[in-house]
Amino acid sequence: MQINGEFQPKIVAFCCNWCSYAGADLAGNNRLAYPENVKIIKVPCSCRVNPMFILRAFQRGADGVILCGCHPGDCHYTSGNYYTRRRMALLFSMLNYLGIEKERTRVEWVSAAEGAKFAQTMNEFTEAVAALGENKRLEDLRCKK
Amino acid sequence: MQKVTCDTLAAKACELLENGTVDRVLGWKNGEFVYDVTPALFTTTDDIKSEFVFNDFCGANFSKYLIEETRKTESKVLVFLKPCDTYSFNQLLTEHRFDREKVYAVGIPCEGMADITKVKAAAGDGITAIKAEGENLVISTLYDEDKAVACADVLAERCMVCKSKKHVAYDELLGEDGDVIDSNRFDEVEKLEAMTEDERFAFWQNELSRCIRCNACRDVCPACTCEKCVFDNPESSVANKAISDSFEEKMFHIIRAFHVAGRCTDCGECSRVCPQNIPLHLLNRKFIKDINSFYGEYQAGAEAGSRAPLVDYTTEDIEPTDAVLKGASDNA
Amino acid sequence: MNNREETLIPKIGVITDVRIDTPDVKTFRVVTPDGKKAFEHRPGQCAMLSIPGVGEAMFSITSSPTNAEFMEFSIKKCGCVTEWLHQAEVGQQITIRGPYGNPFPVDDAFKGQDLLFIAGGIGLAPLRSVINYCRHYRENYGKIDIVYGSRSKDDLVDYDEIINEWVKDDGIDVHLTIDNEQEGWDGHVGFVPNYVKELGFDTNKTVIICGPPIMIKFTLQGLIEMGYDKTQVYTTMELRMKCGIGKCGRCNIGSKYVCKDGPVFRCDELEELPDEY
Amino acid sequence: MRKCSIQNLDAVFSKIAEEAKLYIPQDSEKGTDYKEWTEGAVLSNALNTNRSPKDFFFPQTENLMEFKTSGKEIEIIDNRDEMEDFVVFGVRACDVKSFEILDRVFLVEPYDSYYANRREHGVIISMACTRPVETCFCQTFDIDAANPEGDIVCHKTENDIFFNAVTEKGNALMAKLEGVTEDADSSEVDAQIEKTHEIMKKLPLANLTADKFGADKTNEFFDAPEWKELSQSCLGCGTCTFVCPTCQCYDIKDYNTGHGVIRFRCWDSCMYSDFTKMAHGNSRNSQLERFRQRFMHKLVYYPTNNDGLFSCVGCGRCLAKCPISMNIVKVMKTLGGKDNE
Repeated sequence: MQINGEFQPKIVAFCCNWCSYAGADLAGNNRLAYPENVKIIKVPCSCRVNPMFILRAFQRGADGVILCGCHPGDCHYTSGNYYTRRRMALLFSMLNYLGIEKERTRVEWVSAAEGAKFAQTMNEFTEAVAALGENKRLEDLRCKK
Repeated sequence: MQKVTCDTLAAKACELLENGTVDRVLGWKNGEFVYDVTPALFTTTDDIKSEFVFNDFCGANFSKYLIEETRKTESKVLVFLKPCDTYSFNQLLTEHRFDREKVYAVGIPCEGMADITKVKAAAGDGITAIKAEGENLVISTLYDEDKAVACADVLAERCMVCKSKKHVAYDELLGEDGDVIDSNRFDEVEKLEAMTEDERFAFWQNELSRCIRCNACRDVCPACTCEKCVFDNPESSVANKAISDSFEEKMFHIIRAFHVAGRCTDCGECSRVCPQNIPLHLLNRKFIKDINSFYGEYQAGAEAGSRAPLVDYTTEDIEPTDAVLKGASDNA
Repeated sequence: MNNREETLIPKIGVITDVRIDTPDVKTFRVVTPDGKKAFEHRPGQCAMLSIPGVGEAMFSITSSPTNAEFMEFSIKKCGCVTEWLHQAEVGQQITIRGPYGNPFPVDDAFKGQDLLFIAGGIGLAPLRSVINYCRHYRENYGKIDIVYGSRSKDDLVDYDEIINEWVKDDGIDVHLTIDNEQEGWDGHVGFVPNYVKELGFDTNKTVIICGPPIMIKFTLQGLIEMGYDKTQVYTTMELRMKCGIGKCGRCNIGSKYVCKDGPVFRCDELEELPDEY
Repeated sequence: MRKCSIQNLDAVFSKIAEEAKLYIPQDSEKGTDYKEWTEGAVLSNALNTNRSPKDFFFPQTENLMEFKTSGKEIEIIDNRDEMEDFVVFGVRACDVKSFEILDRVFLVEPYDSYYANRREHGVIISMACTRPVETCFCQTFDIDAANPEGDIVCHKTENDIFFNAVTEKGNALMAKLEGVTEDADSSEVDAQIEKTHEIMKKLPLANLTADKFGADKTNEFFDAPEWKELSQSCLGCGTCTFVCPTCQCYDIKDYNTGHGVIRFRCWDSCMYSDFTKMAHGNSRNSQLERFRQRFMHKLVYYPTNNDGLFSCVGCGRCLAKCPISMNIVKVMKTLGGKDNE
């Protein structure tokens, strides 16, 4: 997406309901700014995120996808994020193997108390994706306007 | 050239049919041209004597057929398993996909199967006969003199990097058991990892863009045993019959490989059956290699009942960000 | 030649009325945006309706061709397209293309004949257009009998029209039945095939059957026992369709395409086809 | 008849490419496929391309129309793009025949204008075979590999390529190639045809006949017990249907792009379990029924509806590509009885 001639990446952030979404809330409450490019999708647990969700996000125009969950050991459901960690490690490694820039995908553990970390993570991630430019490698041309 | 002969297998099949151990046999049936061997179910010794075949083109892995076969009756079915097939067999057992009691598994040694594409490239068009003689295949064609081609030169890719001559499951073994081999099957994966992102992208774009979505890779895969695949389920929102955008082909192949990650035994059937010659095994092997490197050596199917890496975890697992770096730079 | 005329490209239709027939059947009235009929059809023919993004499906046109103003479709909720339609409100646009398939031979084989319509449940939908056509050209046909059954009184499609119009017509006998006893129902109770036998019709009639396959099977058996010949019995089929024009390759029974060579078949023709429906 | 030397073939290609997009079969590590001709592209000698040329007229996916919706309203947008002239060079006799088989489906009323337009805009330059292989059985269906049909028919000899324009479209294109071709007599071509005919007699499948099959044989074969054995190891994949030049079943699907709906058509396979699935049942529940449908269609149903013409051209792609090596030849031999050996 170009706004005033400047590339504005679209970022999809999957946030777990218990920690990271609350972290995003806290960031808001504390007036910590993070880019409006970030679209948050709340999930019950980071482990709910099927690899297809990540691909779908890219297909529908995301330039970067970030997945946020509770810190390992703190999962509301005891072990969900441990599975997430394995799945995403393999998926992201595979995406990179297929030539998808590794900076476009990320997993970050953000607790409900880490509003500042949430904002900072989103700022950094958005910046990194912005530097890469538009997602051309996992795009669906039919979805382009 | 296979060490175990067709006659030995056929005799074993007849013996087990006759003594009532089994009432049907999953085996290979001869075709029109030596190399077009079809998996078939034999129920009589007459059929076995006239149509059973075992040669250098019997690549098909029967493990998956056992799912349906063991549902049919209470009696036993005989299945011949090459070493690599036994891994799929074990993996299916681990996942409770068939009833072990209804199968009589005979392990057979395998010297590697030939790839007909390579045979054709080496011997020329119009193959009329292929005979195994010692270490060679002697090939007759419509247009040239008979040609002897070394079996080793026309081995299927998966057999060139064979990971094991050892049978990990059987009721009875014909011939001698072999060993797990320290193969270099990850070389190709490493070559890709050493490339730049751009080069990798170009490589896969070229490969995957040829996909015609025939689903043969999925349908033949002994790890793909869902009763209804997500790609066939209109409710899944990813059901798609054809590649209508280049995104779709990547989506299909990433998800296909991901769904069998940690369960794929690297039997190589996906690449064997691909009508477009896409090296699909390079996707599966990447997952296997990553799993080995991130979570420790794991061979799906080596041990029945083992816990697959994606349904397991440790509290100290590698972080995804580090994993991506490790996956890409391991050997760069 | 750069031809842009394409049968696969539909017309826009507007739903101008939604009638709730039974708990799972609604009847939709459809016209073009300028208030006309989308196209002319013959009794028994079908149309492809679709909602972009949801899918396309084939439905029999339930209104009679003699209705010059609009078309009607009685649709039972059973898949994604029908579910979506059931949520649609008046004014909703859909797409429509057709007409497809062959009609009932109302102007040849049926002419001058006594007609016996036998329907079960939503099976009345395709017959309604024939019945109303025959009512319109009443002088062309002999006596008309209609046997119609459903699970319960609430599941009788077009009940109002049956009670208020059909039963009042001269020379039309309507025989209704429901599967089980129900409060407020003093009519016949029992399955259609048995009811047909109980009624015991003369064997000189032309029969038109539509309903669940099991009903058709037993009714047909009963008719044969009563002395009917298969050449006297017509039915209409339904199979999965995508194109409606005999090209997409899925609705065939043997070499016949239901969308093109059917959906109306005479039972002796049907018998010649392989048993795959 | 005109000819040009093989060295000068590029001049012919370049001339054709001035008129329209030109596709020629080209080799790669992964086999042979039709690709657009560009300077320096080399014509393949292969018999079969991986994908059949049916793609040119009936692509695997094509957009039929688009919808824009707002509130309760729908707008239909016809944005088709099949109006471009193109030339396909090097189509083999079997594949040329497949177009006639497709025509009889798509060009009968109500005809399919997408297909019709592509057919109208495409010129087919065929290439006679000289080295048929073991999987070839076009003769079974009375197709002459040595003398194909097409708009322009080509014969490649050791040094030259001979051109024979046979249709109006072919003549029009040939006229434009006058400068790069010269007049030729047919003796060399005739000799070559004869030679190829001799080879064809020696092919392993030379004696395969389809005489037992054909129009109105449904009841003879439908309930044959052999279907069970033939279909038992079928994976239910779509390889045979998708590599087949005559398989034409399709699906129509909608895709929501987020800013509209694309209605597209794509190849479908009667081998797939959901092919005939409806909300309330499936008329072909088992793989046996689906397997039977495919071969009955090719050998019986299609001939019944098309004056006895079979819907198979003997190209041999399914023989080479089926994951389990089950194919129409084995079906014909099994059902056709022993005298078909």
